[in-house]
This record gives sequence, C-alpha cells and structure tokens, in this order.
Amino acid sequence: MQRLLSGDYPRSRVLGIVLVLILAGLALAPFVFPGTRSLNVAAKICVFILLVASYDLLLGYTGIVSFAHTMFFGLGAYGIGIAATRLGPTWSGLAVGSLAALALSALLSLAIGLLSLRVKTIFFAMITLAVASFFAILASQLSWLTGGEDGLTYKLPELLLPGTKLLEAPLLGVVISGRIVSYYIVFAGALCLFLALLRVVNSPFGRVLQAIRENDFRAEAIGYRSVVYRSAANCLSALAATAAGILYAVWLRYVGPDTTLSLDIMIDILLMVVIGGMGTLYGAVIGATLFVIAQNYLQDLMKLASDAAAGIPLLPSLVHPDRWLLWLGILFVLSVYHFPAGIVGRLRGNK
Amino acid sequence: MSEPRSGEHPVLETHDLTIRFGGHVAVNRVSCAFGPGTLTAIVGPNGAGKTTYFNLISGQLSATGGTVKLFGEDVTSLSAPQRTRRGMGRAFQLTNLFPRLSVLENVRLAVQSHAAMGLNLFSVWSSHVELIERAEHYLHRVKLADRRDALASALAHGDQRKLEVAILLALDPDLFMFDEPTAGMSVDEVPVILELIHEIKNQGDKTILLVEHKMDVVRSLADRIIVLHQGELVADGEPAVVIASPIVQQAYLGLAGHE
Amino acid sequence: MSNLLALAGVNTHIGHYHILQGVDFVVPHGGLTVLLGRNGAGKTTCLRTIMGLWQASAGRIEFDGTDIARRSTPAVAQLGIGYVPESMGIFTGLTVSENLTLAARDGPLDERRLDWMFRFFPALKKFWHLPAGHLSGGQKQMLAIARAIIEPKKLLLVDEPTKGLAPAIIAHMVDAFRELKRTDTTILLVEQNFHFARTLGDTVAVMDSGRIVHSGSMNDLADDEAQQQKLLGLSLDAHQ
Amino acid sequence: MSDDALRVPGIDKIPLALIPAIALVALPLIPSLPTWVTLTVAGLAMGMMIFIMASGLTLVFGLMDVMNFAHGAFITIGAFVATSVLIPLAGWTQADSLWLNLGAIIPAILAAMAVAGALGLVFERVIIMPVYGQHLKQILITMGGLIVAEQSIHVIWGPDIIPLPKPATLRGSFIFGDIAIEKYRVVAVIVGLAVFAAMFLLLNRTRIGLLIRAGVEDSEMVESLGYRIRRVFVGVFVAGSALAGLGGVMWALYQETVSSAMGMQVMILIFIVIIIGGLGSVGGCFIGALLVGLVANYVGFLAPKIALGSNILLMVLILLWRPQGLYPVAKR
Repeated sequence: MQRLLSGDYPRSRVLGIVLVLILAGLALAPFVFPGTRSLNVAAKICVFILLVASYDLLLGYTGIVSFAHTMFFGLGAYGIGIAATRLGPTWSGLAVGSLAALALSALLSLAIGLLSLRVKTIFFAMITLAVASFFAILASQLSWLTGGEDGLTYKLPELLLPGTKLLEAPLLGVVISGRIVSYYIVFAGALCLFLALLRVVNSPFGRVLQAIRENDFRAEAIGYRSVVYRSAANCLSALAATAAGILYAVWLRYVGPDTTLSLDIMIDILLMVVIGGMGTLYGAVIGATLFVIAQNYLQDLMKLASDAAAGIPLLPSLVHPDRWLLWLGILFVLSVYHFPAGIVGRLRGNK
Repeated sequence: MSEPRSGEHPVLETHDLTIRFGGHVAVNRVSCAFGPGTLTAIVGPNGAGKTTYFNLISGQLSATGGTVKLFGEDVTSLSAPQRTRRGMGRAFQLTNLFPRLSVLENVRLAVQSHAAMGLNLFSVWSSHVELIERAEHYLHRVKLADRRDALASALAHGDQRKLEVAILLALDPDLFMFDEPTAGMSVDEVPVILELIHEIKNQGDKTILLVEHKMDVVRSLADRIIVLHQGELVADGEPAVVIASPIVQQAYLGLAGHE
Repeated sequence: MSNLLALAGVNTHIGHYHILQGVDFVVPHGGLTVLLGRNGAGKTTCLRTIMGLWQASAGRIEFDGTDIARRSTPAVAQLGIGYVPESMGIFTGLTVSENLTLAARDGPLDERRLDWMFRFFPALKKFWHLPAGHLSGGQKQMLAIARAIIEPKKLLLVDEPTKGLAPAIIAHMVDAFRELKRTDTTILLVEQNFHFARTLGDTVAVMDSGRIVHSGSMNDLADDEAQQQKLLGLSLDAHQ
Repeated sequence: MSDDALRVPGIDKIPLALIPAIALVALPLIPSLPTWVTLTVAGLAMGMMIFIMASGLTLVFGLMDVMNFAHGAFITIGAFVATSVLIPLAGWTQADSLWLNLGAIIPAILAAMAVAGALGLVFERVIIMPVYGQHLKQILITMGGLIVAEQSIHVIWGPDIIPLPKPATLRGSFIFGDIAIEKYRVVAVIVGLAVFAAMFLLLNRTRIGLLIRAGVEDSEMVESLGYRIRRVFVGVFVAGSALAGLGGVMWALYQETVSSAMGMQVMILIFIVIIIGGLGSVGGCFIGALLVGLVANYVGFLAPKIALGSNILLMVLILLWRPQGLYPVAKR
C-alpha cells in the first residue's frame, strides 16, 4: 500500500472513505451499475481522472497554466482513430497508432516548452491557447485524415466489440461482452497511470517541481535548471494526457473534435482540477468524478427544476439543464478565491 | 561533485570582470583570485558593487566583459545551476527560501541537488533515507532540528537566516559565498552563524567569500579583505592593513568623493 | 524651531521582516536633516513609510500637525511632500520635458521656476526633448530632484542622491542642495556618504537595525570623531 | 541594456517596414493586381478590427500587469447588445438611406460600448481586483469569469447563432476599373485608423496619456507625484472593454452573424497579435494586427490549406527573431 500510493495518503478520514468508494464503484461498475449509460459514465470518469491528474502535474505541482492539454488528449484519441481506420482493426494497428501519438506528443510538448517556458506564466498560457486552437481547427479541416467535423467511427479488434461474448453464461447477471473487456482496459490503464503519476509527484523529481513552483530563482541557485524541469513536467503531463486520449478512443470507438480537442473540454478540465483541489492528485479523482456525474445526472435534476419553475421569469432559463456550467463557473470563481486547495484541501482541513 | 582537485589553479579567479547597466558601470574590471582554505571578506560602501560582483560570480547576472574561472575552468558562459553543480554555493542577502515547503524539505532539496538526483522520477522521495538524514544533520548544525516540520514561511527571521545557511551547507560546495549572513539577526543568534563559518574555514579545503558590513565580524573571520568602491577594486590585503589604509577610510566616510 | 515632521514609534513590516522597530525622530522646519546609517539599517524603508509606499504597522507620522501614517501615497504627496527614491524613478520613455510636466500637478510649468532650476541643472535645458532614458546617471539624478521640486514643496525626501555618482557630479549636487536650502525647503536626506552629509546637514539622525541610535546636530557629530567611528564606521567594537 | 543608452532616440522602424515588405512579397505571387488590392484591403480591414479589440487588452497588461482571459466576453456582449438594438430597427438598417442606417448603427455601437464598458468596470472591481500581482490566479479567475459571462449570454440571448445583416449602404463594393473593394472594409479601415489616431493622440499629446505612459513604467513613482493611479487603471480597463464592445459590433457586421462563441474565436487572433506586438505595447499591437490580417488574407488566397497555420507560423517566426515580440515593453 505504502509503495502503491508512494507514501501519499489521503490524510483525511472522509477523503479516504470517498476515495475507496470511488475506486470500488469504478472497479465493480459493470456489475453494480449495469446499463449502457452508467458504464459510459464510469469509463468517462476513469479517463478524466487520468486526464485531470496529468493536468494537475502541470498546474498544481509546477505552477504552469497550459491550454494545450486537450491537444495532447486529442492526439492520443486521433492516433487510435486514424490507425484503426487506416490500418484496420488490429492490435498491431492500435499499437502503432498509440506509439506514433505518444512520440508526436513528446516532440510537440518539448518544442512548445523550449519556445516559451523560459518566460512568464501568462505568455505560456497565451501561446498554448493559440497552438491548441490551431490544432482543433486543423483536425476539423484535414477531413481526408481526420474525418473533419464528423470525426471518425472505426472498428476495434474483435475482443473489444460489444457483440463478442466471452462467457457463455452471464456472470452475476451480467453478460461478459467485449464492452466489459474494453471497460476494464480503460479502468486498469487509468489506475496504473494514475498511480504512476502519484509516484512522479512524490519522487525526488516531483519535489523539485514544487520547489520551482515556490521559488524558481532559488531552485536555480541550488542547482536545478528550472527550464529543464519545467519542460520535463510539460512533456510527462502531455504523455499522460495522450494516454488518456488513447483509452478514451478505445472506449468510444469514435473520435471527433468535440469529444477531445475543443476548448470546452479544456475548460471542463480546469473546472475539475480547481474544484477538486490543485496540487493534490486526489483532487483530480474527486473533481473528475463529481464533474462527470454532474454532467450526466445533474442536468436531469435541473430539467425537473426548470419544468417546475416554468412561468416564473428568468428562473427557468437559469436552471435550464444547459445552464449547469453557469453554476459550476460561479463555483469555480469562488473556489479560486476562497478555497484554492479545493474540496480535498477542505477535507484535509487546510485553509 | 566535490572531489579534491589539483592545486594548480586557484579555486576562483575573476579576470577583468565587468558589468554595465545602461551607462552605469556597476562592476569595473575586477581581477582577483581566491585560493583554497581562505576566507576573504568583500567590503565597501553601499552601491560599491559587492552584491553585483557576487551575482556575476554565481551566475545570477551575466557579465558584459571579463571571465570567471572555477578551478581554472572558464565558467563565464554557464548558468547559475551549472555553476552550482560545479561546486559554487551561495547564500542570499535577502532570505530566499521555499516558503510553503517544510524546513526539512528546504534542506533536503539542496542535499538532493548535490546528490544529482533531481531527475529521479520513479522512486518515492521519502525512500531516500540517506538524503533525509543528511538534511537533518545540517539542520542540527544550524540548531534548527526541532523546527524540521514547520513551514519555512512560519520561521522567525533569524531562523530563516539559519535555514538559508543550512541550505548552503547542504550543497557542500567548494566555494562558499555568504552575502551578509548575519544581517537582521538578533545579538544572540549571530554567534551560531559565525561559529559555523569558522568551522567551515577550519576544514581547510573550502574557499569562503563573505560580503559583510560589520567590521568586527570581518576582523574576527577574514584572512584577507578586498575593498570595492564604485565598482572598482581599490584595496586588497590583510585585514588590519586594509582597514587602516586611508583609501578605505575615505571610501567609507565618503572622503573620496569631494577633495 | 518647530518640527515639520515627527515620527513616533513607527514600526514597519515587509512580509515576514520587521524592518522598522520603533523609529522616533524629528525633522525641524526649514533645515536639512540627514538620516545616516549602514546598508540595511532601514533608512529607505523609513522614507517609503513616510510616503505611504509601505504601511506602518504601528506608530505616528506627524506632518505639519496631522497624522499621515494611514494615508495613501497620493494623499501624502498632495500635502506637499516631494520624493526622490533611491532608484530615482525616472520615466525613461518620457522626455525630460514630459517628466517635469507630469510632476507639475497644478498646471503648466512655471517658466521662472524652470529658469531658476536650469541655473543649477543646466543639463536639463540642454536635453529638454530627449527621452530621459538616454541621460547619464548624474543627469538622471538631477532630473529626479528637479521633478520633485518643480512645484514648491514643504518637505523633500531624497534617498541617497550621491549613490554611484562621480566626485565632480557630487560636488555639483552639493551646490544644488545649497541653493535649494536657500528657498526654505525642508529636506530629509538619506545618505551613506558622510562627507556629503556633513557639508549640507543641519541635524542628523543615525539608524541601525531598524531603530534610531543617535540624533542631534550635525556639527556636534562632525566634531566628534570617536562618535563617528562608533556610529558609522570601521572600528572593531562598532557592534555589540 | 547597454546599447539602450547609445541608441539614437526614435522608434525602431524595422517592424514598421514589415507591413509594406509583406505586401510587396505577396504582389508577384498573386496573379492579378485587382486581386492583390482586394486582398490587401481585406487584410488591412481585418487587422484594424483586431487592433480595436486587442488594443485595450494590451494596454491594460502594460499598465497593470493583468492579462484578462475573459476579454473575449466583452467582444461577444458588445455584438449581442448591438444586435438587440439593430433587430427592432431592421427597417432603418435595410433602408437604402445612409442617414437611416447611421441612425440605427450609431445608437447600437454606443449601447454596445456602454454595456461592455460598464461590465468591464464590474469585472475589474469584482473579479480582478483581488488577484493583482498573482498571475496564476489571474488566469484561472478570468477564465472562470469567461465561463460565467458566456453562460449568462446564453441565458439572456439564447444559444443560437443570430444573423445580423450589414446596413444597406455598407453592402456592395466600390469599383475602380478592374478593382473591387468592399465598402464595409473601407469603413473598417477608416474606423480602425481613427481609433489608432485617437489613441496615439491621447497617449502622446494629453496629460492623461502622459500619466498612462508613466504608469506603465513605474506606477509607484506616479503615486509619489500625487496622482491616484488606480483611477487611471480603472479608466483604461473600462475604455479597453468598451473598445472590445465596438470591435465586437464591427466583427459581427463583418461576419453578418452573432454567436456566443465568437469572442473566444477572435481571442485567439488577439492573443497572437499581442504576443507578436510585444505584451503591453500599443504600437506593436497595431503592427501585429495588420501583419496578421494581411498574412491571413494572402495565405488564405494562395494556399487555403495552410491558411489556418499561417498566423501561428508568423507568431513562431517573430518570436524566434524577437523573443519578446516586436516592441518589447521594458519594465520591472
């Protein structure tokens, strides 16, 4: 346990219980929450925990604001999508797609880092925003490769298809199909990579990142070249985001600009990391879980409220299901001011 | 990192070291060499260029002219971290810590840098017990061991200065650079720092540079004094001789200005 | 002689640092008071606290009978206090003329006062339309002082005007300050250059470690070499 | 720094020369002169509109060291407010009378600027004031503000794209022989030049401009001279927001549609322009905007496939040449 969590315990009883519940819920999702929609939600939670955790490595631990995270997420997803379309639904095709995406992400993140990480936070944020938006447009324009706005729908190896039955008889009342295999690939992949990130932030390297965040001048003076560490963090974070994209593409069997590259997803990631708690990877778990559940179920609730409020001026449109982001946005602003350590910080009793 | 090196070269040399800011020459062609086992105090009135000279040596500023050599190797074009890795260690005039990390962590990071383990990604930092023990050892030396788990920002000013020195010790440099190490410390805290500097000096193989205003401190520690005035080296020699020399008296009291 | 400025028990914290630890001293009307002390003694912080650029955490700063310790910087300046910071604070992208125009808050530049200033700062006239960033260090210092006195001021705070300047320019600066004293402007001057201070000062206060350790007349201090050594200098037992 | 003292006073003219240089390089590449003229005017018009929207943002950064990532929201809100004014006045805008057109457009623009400016004031007080000097929080908080603003637009105006036809007299083109120049583009160029000239005069010929320029360099010293610089800051912020509102109206009429996403789309161009110009420099922003406008139009004609990348490529090239942008603002 000590080794698995890299010595980074939840340090709050409530947080510990919640984390165990989330882990158990995700591990047993196909059996506890059967049904297509709930399994979709569970898989999305797994992917976003990894994606948000990798973003926290940058934002919370290194103090860098990047808007290019969805670009790397998208690279991973498109890697799978393009490979599966071009090379056919084979395992080797998926491997080639994944490796190509990871390599491209590494190169791109290093290039962006070297061009702009020496300078101010704001400058980096602006540059990454420009580059990421360029990629989003690129993906929708190069339709011969990416399917354009429609994206790509593709087949995967047979083992992963819903029609594939692995066991003759249902297990615990659930048919063990290729869908379940896919889910467990996503779950296991996200879990392993999350634990790897947990290890990275608690490694000697991770400590240097925190030192650079606190006082980069002094970190340089005791022998750490901050540009090297920042670039490395940027690259690692990009690779983890790419991996999240790969898992997501395996799950969805579809990739398009709206599911991976759009600025809206970047904003979702920001909301999750800040509300969950920056600078602690457990915040990513809490933030992503809450957000994805809210995204899928809160809207139902709001629809009820909106219908109930029909007739009252303005109120129905304020609680309209599509307006849930308004409330999250307000919560986000309040978080940045009043509890910058987010929900996890609250649970741990920090200020 | 700090294996003994042959004595052919002085530990540190500066040759015609110069920096200009706009039209103002802050350090003007300062040439000086510092051997192992020596403690040199750098004195001079405010604005004489002492801290700037330090910044040029440690790489916080880059020179507009001249060279800095460490063990005979030209390090003028190297960055501050690269110079640190080659054996320079620097404590700052204004305390410069990692405020939201613990006291122990502040020192441990320096130990870790010295052990060249910064890019170690996949081990848990707390599993490197030897680094933690070394960090604790340095905290003991500056008498801060009982505050190891406090945040650096929570320390009193004097304790922050001690922590600053502990970080420097943890780098285990060949060249120690202290910029007014006792500034702002209370009377009873000063001896702890002076005692430490004495200890380092008595090790015999370390080179120490000290910027200091308090002449009693300078006299009790230094083997040699160099005086900077308006960016230039105006005196160099044994403490008693230099302090008594008229040029230094003038520089300090401003007589050099008017007559 | 009454006091124009009086500090009583002024404390200033900057972050975790307790820089001024109960500063008491007075600046008499019409004279030039020198604030002496070594590097890091708190002199600059003292001027910045008077200007409201740092807020005093405790104590009173009485100017012309009112407590200004809690006032904002612009409010302090509007009472008739001019400030020349250690960095000089020249707007390098603005021309000499623009620097001065901006400082004349109450309206257009007064030609007569300008001519009077050109007499002892001739470089300003010569480089009237040059961006101030192109001036030499000494010329910038002259501009900084000229800017502070472009309108008559009750009190002028000047932080180390001789720092980094060549001897000939320092001599020139002495003349300028003498001229200024003749106009009955009260001046508080922070200095390390004792000779410069002695030439100009009427009264003196010496700071060390955030407190005033000596105050009195400049002549007394100038005559007492032992005291000078003890307060400012190089002697072995200057400290503790 | 050292050559700074030696340099002859006057502005650095190399970036200025880039604009005609690019136009000249494009000339032989484009098959016909009329096309080149059309593209050049289109590029200038686009650049001017971006400049109007970007100038306030870069000036605010120069003065207060604040980068407002929600600036795009003011653009969108300006466009929507103008739409709300123009739609009931459709009879006037579609009449073929300059006076009726102006009678509709001018109140629309004034309303857009007033609302955007007022929101700017609220934004500065509520959102930004507590995070001066903290860059990371600034980015996060203004992004949060952007989310809230965009969602509020949805609440008020609904999520759909709204068509916004140009007024009748601004449609069509001026014809000179073979050369056709869209009227609206000419208007955009004129308005852009007017804004630039007004800003230039304000900054260089007035006392308030003097104060702003001094404040960019050293706000503490400006306070020590007795000025309340905070008021100037707020004024600039409000003016910048109002200009964003104006730019939003012009951009919306240019595209003839209004959508809640438009602000964010333009923001990308604005960021590129500000980075190219040098963060905080109004002059740099002007040149950067024209460069981006021209390059986008030339490349869009010559090689539509890579048109999207051209601005990013331009930014990268300029940063490789001058890492701080064309006119770096030296300070702090």
